[in-house]
Amino acid sequence: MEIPLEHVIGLSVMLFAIGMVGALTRRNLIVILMSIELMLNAANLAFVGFARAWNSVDGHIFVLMVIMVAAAEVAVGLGIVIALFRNRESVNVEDVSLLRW
Amino acid sequence: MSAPAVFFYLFGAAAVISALAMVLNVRNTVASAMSLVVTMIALAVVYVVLDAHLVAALQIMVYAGAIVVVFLFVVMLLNLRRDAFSRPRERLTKLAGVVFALGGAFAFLQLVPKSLPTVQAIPADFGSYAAVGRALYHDFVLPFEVSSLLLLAAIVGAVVLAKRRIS
Amino acid sequence: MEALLPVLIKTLFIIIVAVAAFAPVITWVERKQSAVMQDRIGANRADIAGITVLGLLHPLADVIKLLTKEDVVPTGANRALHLMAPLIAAIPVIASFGVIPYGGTYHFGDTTVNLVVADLDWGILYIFAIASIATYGTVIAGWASNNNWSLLGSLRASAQMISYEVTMGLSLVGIFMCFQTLRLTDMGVAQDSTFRIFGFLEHLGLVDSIGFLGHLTLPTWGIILQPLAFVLFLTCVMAENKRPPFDLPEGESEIIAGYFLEYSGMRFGLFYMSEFIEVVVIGALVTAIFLGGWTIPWLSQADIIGGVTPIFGVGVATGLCMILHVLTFFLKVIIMIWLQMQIRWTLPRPRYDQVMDLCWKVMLPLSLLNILVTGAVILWIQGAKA
Amino acid sequence: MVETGVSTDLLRWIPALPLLGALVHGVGLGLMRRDMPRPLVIAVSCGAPIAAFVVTCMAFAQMVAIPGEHRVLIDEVFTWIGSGRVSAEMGFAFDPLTAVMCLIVTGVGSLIHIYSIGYMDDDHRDDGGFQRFFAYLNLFLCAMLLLVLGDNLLVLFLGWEGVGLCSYLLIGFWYGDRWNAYCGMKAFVVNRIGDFGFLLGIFLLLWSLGDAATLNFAELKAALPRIVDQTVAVPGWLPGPEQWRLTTLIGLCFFLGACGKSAQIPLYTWLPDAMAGPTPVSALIHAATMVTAGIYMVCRMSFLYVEAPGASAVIAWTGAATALFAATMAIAQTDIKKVLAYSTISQLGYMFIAAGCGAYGAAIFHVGTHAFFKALLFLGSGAVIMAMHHEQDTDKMGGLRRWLPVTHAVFLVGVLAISGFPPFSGFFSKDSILLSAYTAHSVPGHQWIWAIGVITAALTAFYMWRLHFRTFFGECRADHEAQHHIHEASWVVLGPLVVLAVFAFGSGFLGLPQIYGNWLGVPDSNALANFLHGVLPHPQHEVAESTELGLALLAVGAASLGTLGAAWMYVWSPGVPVRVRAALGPVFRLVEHKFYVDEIYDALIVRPLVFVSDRVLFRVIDAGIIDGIGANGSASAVRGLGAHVLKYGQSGLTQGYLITMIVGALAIVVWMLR
Repeated sequence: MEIPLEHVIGLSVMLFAIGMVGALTRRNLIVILMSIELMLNAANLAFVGFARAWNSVDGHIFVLMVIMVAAAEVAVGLGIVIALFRNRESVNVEDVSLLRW
Repeated sequence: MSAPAVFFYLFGAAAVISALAMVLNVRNTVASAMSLVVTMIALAVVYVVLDAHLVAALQIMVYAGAIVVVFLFVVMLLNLRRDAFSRPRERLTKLAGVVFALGGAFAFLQLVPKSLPTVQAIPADFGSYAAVGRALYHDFVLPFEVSSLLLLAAIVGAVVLAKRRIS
Repeated sequence: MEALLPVLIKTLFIIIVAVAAFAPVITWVERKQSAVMQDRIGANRADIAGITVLGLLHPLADVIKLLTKEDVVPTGANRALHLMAPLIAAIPVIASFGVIPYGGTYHFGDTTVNLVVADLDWGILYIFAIASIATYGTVIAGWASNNNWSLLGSLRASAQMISYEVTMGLSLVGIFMCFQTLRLTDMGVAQDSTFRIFGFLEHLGLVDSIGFLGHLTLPTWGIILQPLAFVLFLTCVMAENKRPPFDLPEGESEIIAGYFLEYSGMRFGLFYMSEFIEVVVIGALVTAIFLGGWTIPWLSQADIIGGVTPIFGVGVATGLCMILHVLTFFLKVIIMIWLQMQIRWTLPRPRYDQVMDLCWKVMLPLSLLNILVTGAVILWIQGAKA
Repeated sequence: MVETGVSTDLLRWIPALPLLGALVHGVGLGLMRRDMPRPLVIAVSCGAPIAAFVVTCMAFAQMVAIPGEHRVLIDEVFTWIGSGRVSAEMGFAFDPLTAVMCLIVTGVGSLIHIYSIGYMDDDHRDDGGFQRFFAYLNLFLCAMLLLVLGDNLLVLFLGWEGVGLCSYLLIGFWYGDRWNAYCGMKAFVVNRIGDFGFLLGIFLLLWSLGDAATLNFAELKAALPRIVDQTVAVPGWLPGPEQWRLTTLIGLCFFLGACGKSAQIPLYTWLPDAMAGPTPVSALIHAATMVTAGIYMVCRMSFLYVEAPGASAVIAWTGAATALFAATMAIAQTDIKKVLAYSTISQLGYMFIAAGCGAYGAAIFHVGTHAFFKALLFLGSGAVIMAMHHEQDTDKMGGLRRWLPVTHAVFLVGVLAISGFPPFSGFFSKDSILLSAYTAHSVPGHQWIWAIGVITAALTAFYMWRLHFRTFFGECRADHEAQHHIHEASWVVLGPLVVLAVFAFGSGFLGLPQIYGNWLGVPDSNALANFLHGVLPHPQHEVAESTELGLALLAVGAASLGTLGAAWMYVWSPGVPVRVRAALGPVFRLVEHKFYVDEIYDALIVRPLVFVSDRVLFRVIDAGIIDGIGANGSASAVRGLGAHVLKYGQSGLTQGYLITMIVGALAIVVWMLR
């Protein structure tokens, strides 16, 4: 293993930051969801990196759990997007502000 | 530099570039999704380099093979040809988002490396389906079982949300 | 890096045999077989200087025709994705050959030869992963064409493919439990033996001795240990391939040609070829998992080498064995291809909802039941052993 | 365990059987929402105490078979509370003291259960009254048995509270009348005051024992020498020296509990009102068993009181005061059950005299004989009340012996017994108490206590005979219609009466003093005292036979005096009472109104308490501060905050929320990396 953990975590942080920028700045709900997936992936990468560094497969278990949560999140999230689109003809996150004061 | 390292940096860079492409492509949602797929696959290669074979396979199977396909499916179902929104958005939020994300990342990269452990030696079967499975079905069997409940709830929720109400 | 050369040789071999040789021939086989089944003559026109060779020159003519046709990109289409889609469809299919063994492991003195490009520990997971990537080809193709029929085809394809992937994975769990491995070469080795049909009577202590019945044996092939899994898996991979009777994404009578409606020339050819290559892949995969792979029933590798060595020496014996195995493997693949052709030309295309119902309401429960029963039987046998 | 006994699984069944009966009834009523058929109710509810009685007899036989001084059966069921140094077992011990109590409780209890079948027969309310009554009665029996069987203070306390609860439930059994419900509440609240003292005693004991803290009686007994010499400083307004012996303080705390449960001054006021319950309840709970729990407890803790002479003196004097005071009040009562209630208080006073004078055996002896004759009197009065169609006022009775010969006969036995005529049981038990008071040199003024006892004996004879004459002799004062319906009760009612009458007559011979035994040629005639010898401390002093005989003669003379007075006033010259009443005037009114004690309590304690509770605790603290500022105030503060300030955080911008979340997460990360 010649790849230092710093580089793995660095890559993870970069991906996470990119995902966060996407989640914070894009208006398309679907893209926001994809950005969140990207953030989850960044977390997974960190888990895998740490698992490798500490010689423990627990990190891999966590990744499996995260993947599972991501699948559930996408199922529900996209269900919401479809319901939203059906009601408002839009997937623009700024159109969803009905509960604004 | 050895082959694994080459793969790591090559596909790490690919992941970053495709992630940027996903976020910065404001015209085409499908292209964003395809960029995300590329990120996923690149990450899968990185996982292989990091000896996480099972995770790599599942990464492609679940993320690339199912999750992003569902994204694409929804985009097509809603027939979102152009990702063009008329109203100008709140610029402050946008700015704050970029600042926080990049500032946080920068701070993290400054702070984290100081406290990282050194990489240990690993057994030959590290990350194989056998090793992960052993952990999953022995030590983590309860979380594993409970996660099935979460998935069930997600299935029911998705069906209820997306089902057309028949009046 | 010293291992690179054998890998290259093996890769070239499989590509030449499976992609370059098998696939074109299969197009001819399909025409001829359908003709036979429908009481026609079939392709017989293409000739070089009057020699038709039973129409075997047709694939050649097709290739030339496709290569010379205009490559149309429709107005309003997403050009990059449109051009990329056929490649995304074709490459994973070809990459699947990487882990499929077409022969066992042979020892020539110090040199060890194993006839598989990449002997991955998680070989079947690799196949699953690759198969899930292939979905993008069709999905992107339909989207990028900017055509409603194509889009409908894509929608159908994506839903159908991810649905059948679930059952495909679950149907093989019983096999994993039987062979206790995900490595395809290990599965081949595991199938290179026999079991006594009535041995379980003795094993479970139901009778003291089974007498002459003990001579009745069967090969430990997947299809014999897991017949239901075989049916489920074959159905699923054929549905993945989107050939009739699962050709809903094309559905000529409903949505013209579905996702590749707007393709022409060699890009259309790539879609077309990838289907036929996948037929070969399916044949090879089913052979490797269910039909004993390269093994010869009732004649294990040790038997062959042991039997021939006294006459020709160990080197020749091993080589002979290797050649026999490779031939056996491809013979089985050919049988499986023939079976797929039979199915393709026998069954009509069902309605789309029927296809989805078959997956979610019939095959998925059956695959789960198969896992349950397999697990119960294995536990029972282990309990009897203990 | 300090003192090990013979282990057995038998004891747990004694309280368990009545509990089972109560559960069957309760679950039947609660779940099925309808009455079970009466024969089934009767079978279950009467079967339970009879079975418990049989088990008790078996345990008794088993215990008697044990050789040696310390005869005790032990049944540790499970560890109820295990908390560091102190642990409380759900454990039972069966020694001679418990045996006597257990036999009384299950024996008299069984008879009263049978009697209740007849007494409650006309209860046809639609709230499952009949079954409910027996459920309560069985539950009471279970609690009472826990009380006497428990081998530690906590189980005893559990039974103590359990009998209090059942008493409350049964006093207010006919809750349709608000007065009955009020009486139940009064009994409960007054008992709580006593329980407070009891709990203080337990805590003091636990605290003072330190490392040796325990609740088990045997262990307490062994550990007691550790604290015998300790003293505590007490507030200056308390009488006596500035430093009290710790044992005295603890003993007084326990005695406060006993005061509440056994209706002694100052906490006796609940018992007369407890007569609002059905008569079998009065007989079982408020005469025979529950009210003697205080005596039992003092006897159980006798090892402590031996070391607390101050507390013992207080007990003796309280008992004497109560005996006299209650007897005077009983004189002027016309309600048949009220007379018996005050009589009970007075007799309990006798028992405390004995306990205070160190004659614990005599106290338990009187508990036993009193259980029989007082149960007999109550049940007899119940038979009268049934005959008179729930008329309890003796002003409307008279001459009943004509219609109720059997009842009259058994009632007469009871009156003779309580008046202390030889050879009825009351004579022997009362006599031994008076003897103990006479000889108890450790109690200051013990002669005066003896004198009070003799006067009370005369008063007792007077009011009991008064009651008897007014009920069974003379002309019937009920109206003609009512007279027409007077009839003797069924044998379900009379049977238990006859059995009790036999015991009321004969139970005294169980504790026959040796001097009479010598006459009859019986060696060791005082069987009860010998039986209890190993458990209870006993007075050492000897008196001359002549003194003993003289004292007995004096007591009998006093009783005869009272009897003759009653006969003179109510049989021979019926005009005398009116003249006496006129002559005494205000004094008589004072007695008739029970010395206005209830009114004084009401004015001094209840009203101020109610005032403080209502005006200060309820209106100011509860409604004003807790509800107003606490609950409603915080709610309206949150609402106002949300309506005017926090709502602007609800921007409707999903990504704004996301930023907030990220800022929070970053803050946490920074704080952790700090």
